[in-house]
Amino acid sequence: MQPFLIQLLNGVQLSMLVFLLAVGLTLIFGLMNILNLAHGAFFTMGAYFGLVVANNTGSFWLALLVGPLLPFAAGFILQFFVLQPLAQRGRSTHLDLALLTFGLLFATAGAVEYIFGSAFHSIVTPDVLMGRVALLGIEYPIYRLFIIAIGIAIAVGLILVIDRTLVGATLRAGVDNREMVTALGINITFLFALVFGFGSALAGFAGVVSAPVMSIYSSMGIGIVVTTFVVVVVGGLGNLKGSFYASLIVGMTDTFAQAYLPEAELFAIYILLIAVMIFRPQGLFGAVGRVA
Amino acid sequence: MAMSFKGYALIGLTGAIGLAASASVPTYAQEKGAIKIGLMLPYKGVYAVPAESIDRGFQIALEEFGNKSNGRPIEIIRADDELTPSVGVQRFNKFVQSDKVALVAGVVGSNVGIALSELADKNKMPMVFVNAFADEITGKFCSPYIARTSFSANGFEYASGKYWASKGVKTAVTMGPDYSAGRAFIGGFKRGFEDNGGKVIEEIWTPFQKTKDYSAALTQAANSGAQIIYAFYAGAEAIQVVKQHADFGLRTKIPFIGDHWVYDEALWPALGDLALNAQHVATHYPSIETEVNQKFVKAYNAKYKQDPDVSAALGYDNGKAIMLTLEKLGGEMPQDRAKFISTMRDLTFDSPRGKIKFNAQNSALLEKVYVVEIVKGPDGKMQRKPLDQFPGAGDLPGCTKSF
Amino acid sequence: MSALEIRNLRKAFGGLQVISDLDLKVPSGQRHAVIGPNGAGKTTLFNIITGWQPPTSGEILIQGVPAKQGRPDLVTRGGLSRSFQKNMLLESVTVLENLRVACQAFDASRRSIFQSCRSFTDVVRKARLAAEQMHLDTVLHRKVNELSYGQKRQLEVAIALCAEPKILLMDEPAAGTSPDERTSLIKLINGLSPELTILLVEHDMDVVFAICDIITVLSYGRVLATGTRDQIQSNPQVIQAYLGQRHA
Amino acid sequence: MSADVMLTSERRAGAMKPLPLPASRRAYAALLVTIGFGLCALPSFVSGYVMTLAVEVMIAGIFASGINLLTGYTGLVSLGQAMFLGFGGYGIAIGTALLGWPLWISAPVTLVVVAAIAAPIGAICTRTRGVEFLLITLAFSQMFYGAAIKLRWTNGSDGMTGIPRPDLSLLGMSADNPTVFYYYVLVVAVLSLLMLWRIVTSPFGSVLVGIRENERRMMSMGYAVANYKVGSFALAAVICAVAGILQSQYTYFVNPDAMSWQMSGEGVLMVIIGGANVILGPFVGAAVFVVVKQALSMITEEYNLFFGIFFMLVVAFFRGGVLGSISALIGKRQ
Repeated sequence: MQPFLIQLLNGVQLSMLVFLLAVGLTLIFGLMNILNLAHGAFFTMGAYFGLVVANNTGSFWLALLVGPLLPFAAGFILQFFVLQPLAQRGRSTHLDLALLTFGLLFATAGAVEYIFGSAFHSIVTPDVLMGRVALLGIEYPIYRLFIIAIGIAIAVGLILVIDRTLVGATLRAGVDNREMVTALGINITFLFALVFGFGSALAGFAGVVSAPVMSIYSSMGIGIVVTTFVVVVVGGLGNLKGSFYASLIVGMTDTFAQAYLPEAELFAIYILLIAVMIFRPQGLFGAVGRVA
Repeated sequence: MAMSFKGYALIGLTGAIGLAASASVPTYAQEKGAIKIGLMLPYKGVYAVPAESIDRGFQIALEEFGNKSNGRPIEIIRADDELTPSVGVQRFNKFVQSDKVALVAGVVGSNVGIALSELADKNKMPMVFVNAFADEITGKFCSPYIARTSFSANGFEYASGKYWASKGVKTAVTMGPDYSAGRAFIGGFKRGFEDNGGKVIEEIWTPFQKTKDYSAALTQAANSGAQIIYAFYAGAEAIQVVKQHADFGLRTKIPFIGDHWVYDEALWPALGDLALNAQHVATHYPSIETEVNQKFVKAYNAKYKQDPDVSAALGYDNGKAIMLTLEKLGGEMPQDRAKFISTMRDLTFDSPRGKIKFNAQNSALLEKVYVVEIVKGPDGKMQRKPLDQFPGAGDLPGCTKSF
Repeated sequence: MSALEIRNLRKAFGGLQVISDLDLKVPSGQRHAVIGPNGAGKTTLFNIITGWQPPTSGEILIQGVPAKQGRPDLVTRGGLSRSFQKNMLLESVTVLENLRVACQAFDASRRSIFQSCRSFTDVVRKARLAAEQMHLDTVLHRKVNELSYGQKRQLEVAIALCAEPKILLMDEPAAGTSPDERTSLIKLINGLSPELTILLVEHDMDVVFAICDIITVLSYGRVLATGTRDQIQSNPQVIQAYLGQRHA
Repeated sequence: MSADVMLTSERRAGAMKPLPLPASRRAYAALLVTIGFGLCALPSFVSGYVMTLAVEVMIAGIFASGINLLTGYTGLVSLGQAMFLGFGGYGIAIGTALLGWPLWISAPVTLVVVAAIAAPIGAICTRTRGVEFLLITLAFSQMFYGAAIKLRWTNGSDGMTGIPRPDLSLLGMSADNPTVFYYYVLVVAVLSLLMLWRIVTSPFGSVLVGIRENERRMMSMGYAVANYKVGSFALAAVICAVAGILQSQYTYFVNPDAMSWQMSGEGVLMVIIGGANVILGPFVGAAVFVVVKQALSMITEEYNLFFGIFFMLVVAFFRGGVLGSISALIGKRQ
């Protein structure tokens, strides 16, 4: 029984990491229907900025808090000064903006390689998160349990914010009918840029959290961004709860494929994505793809 | 009516065929100046650390010859193959066509090695691999233009399998990256281990350069019921898998046995005391008492303020073999480039790891394989202590060409 | 046998009943208009007839043949072609190319890959005829995005005609045109062959009365009245529906 | 003056400037032929390296032309075309290296198999539009990329080597000689260009352009639009597979990296740089792309950084692509 339980926990841990990354993208994708490949770039930025903070201050917690600030700024600037004006000028279609973010993804990988070189780094985990804990007859690393806890906490927090608060309501309205909300006098563009920044910060946060497990390297954002899209589409565009369940499905599929069916390891989740896009384009959990 | 577009195009085509017929075979310019050597290594990617050490060892070898071969200076042109075959091919073409190098050295990844073997053969460009341990490199893909100055996977890992079987280990589960060198190393270990009474219960493969989190694979290995995990990983992958093996508390349940790549001296800073008292096979360690080795270690320490690691020794062998061959050829690249490789094949020379001889497929053989343990030295620094010694095994058959 | 027959058509979006038990017969050759206030269900009716939207229940017969649902291309092949209220044209190609592609839809050559379009001269000839019919022969080689709005409305109808339909559905053909553009458009439509059945949706009553002889008034998805111009103008229910809302 | 859809190239609605018809079609044909002769004479007066660059440009140009048929002409932007580049390479590798068939059998069989695979995939993908189409094509290519890495029969991630170049002994030449191979690729490139030009100027091609311009109207005209989209998808796949065959012959080698989604992204970039839906656009785009990438990789280690920035600038401000902007200049001057 033990190995199955450990693989289950491994699966949940991977799911939470993917969720942290996907939830930011779900918000952005739900709001602006832009295929935002730059999300992988913000994942990388957060990790490296967290690394700088951790190396200088020696504190993991500070890296966790300060790391996501750079992606927040970058995300806000990208949306407010680049994507929004280009979209409004009407010359660039949604697809052009998607390709623009494709360029940003590689530029970030190159910039990080330029500054930090191509070595592999990691962030030292604090003593309280070191070692293992015995539960249900198995020993499991504390840090990985920490990742699971953080994922669930963020999920609950976000769903509360979106469902219960005024900001959440404005956001959901903005997604449903942007013109209407602008007509109501709410500067929706600024709010969307804020949300874009917040989504990017979440990606950066995921970068710092994943560092001890997945290590930090220049092309870390390129691989994981495709997995994130699988989660967002399976969960339903802009659907918070959906992306939580979807990240569980994707995380489990990936982990159990690695453990029990190695041949299918690299393409199991894509079969899932294609099936969902054909049979339930609005995602497994979505009403027609609206926030929460 | 003006001739339709098709008419014009047909003229263009016939013109093309005519000009093609007159094209002659390009000849390599034989200018008298520097001898240009193309050094291709994966400066980026998971094997970046070993690549750096190889480069250093290579430079030490060239400096022993004063960076000249009877009067003609040696010019090293570096290229980064990023451990990616398609990039390696592009850099190789640039070496051949644009830099007009005399020969190409280096190449760590067997995946890049396999990709270049055909190109080297077709372009008649001598290719002297520093690593690329996969057996097929000098087996199925052997060529009169390809040599390897390190050793074949079977030659090295067979001894490892034999050693652990002789230590009374009955069952093992193997782990390795899913690419040619990974399969060759684990295959070598399995032959050595099973020929001497061991049994490999399960082989676990992780996608090469794509796996960062080994928790799933390690959990399967830990529960396979085997006594040891035998793994081949190198560079950043080795750090990741050894650390996660410890994170999951498996050090007490099932030891993680590797070779001199998993516990490479260059990775000791990252591994810390996880590497302590790890026993493994190695082809070289700094305290080998031979005169050639001490001279190499002294020169390396002088230039880089640290002891050479296994990769540095391999880089040194690569450089030395090239320089000795050039010396034998009087500093002159022969018109028939295969002669450069055949001259190297007849070489035997003393290397820090022992005597180097080449077999009929231009693959260097391992005179002996050491078994070492990583212990804390008197100065508190970690070092390798020799425990045992095995003769290197031969290469697997597979080369159908004769040259 | 009537050109177009609609039998107890019903369409509901969730609870909202947009079209309820609508019956309509349009004999061939008739010029028939469908008018009604906004939200009367005109556009939905049009979309259902042309196969863009599925009906909740009911049947549509084009020349006696039930229209295949969800396949606008087969509806057109069944002889019923439509023009759009909002210009739906091939903007960055020439007027002639728009018409040539429209005529090519019914020509066996449409699937050929290895011959040039120009080699199919009868398709080009048909396209030129359609252009002449709608007075577009002077702007054949202009790109559509360089045309005036009126010319674009003419092209809308010309494209629909390329299908050599038995029934032509026109969705507010004169919408947004200037007065003289409207009169020339009306003249062109009236100049079309008498066998062609025309079903017109229009707000502008001058256009309706200039083209159509039979008018159906729709209100809240139900046929209020069908008849000649005088009958409709004197029908109390119609007056009440149009004028009554303000008093009711 | 006969109606002329052929060499006047149409633009996507609004977004780009129309390419005006040069004085007469003969001038345009003359321009093409002079380029043709220039390419033929290239090897005799240029260094070996530039020739290999030209080979890489032509192969990339054919790949981009396949994408242009789907993206430029039919208006379907896909991030998965590298999948067919890989199929072409693997098809020829399996045919010649594993099954031992001669090239003139393996190549056509590969193209037929690629079309047979592309049609059902196309039927599934073309049911979606815009961003979803981008995603589902990306998903398909990642699926085959993952499968190729795991497939032991084709050596998994190491890929296959020993793929022979065409046997030109009948013409008394060996294709291993770089100059001869350059001409072989030139001939195939010209034939692909002719084939694409034939398709685009055919009735089928005009329907594709119509679909790009306004799919709903084409449906109302009576076209079974779905079949044409699948046809365009399959034809584009075949042209990309031709590039795949040439690429694996050029390097004697193919591995899963040929199918990575970055490769598809680079293909779309070439189409945008050169100017979408123009016959020569992809080749101009490929030339600019390959030269810039090689130049950057010579100057700096971090060509990814500058390459990414270059990509963003092109997409944001350079909408018409090279040919689009040249036509804009001509447009202004006329």
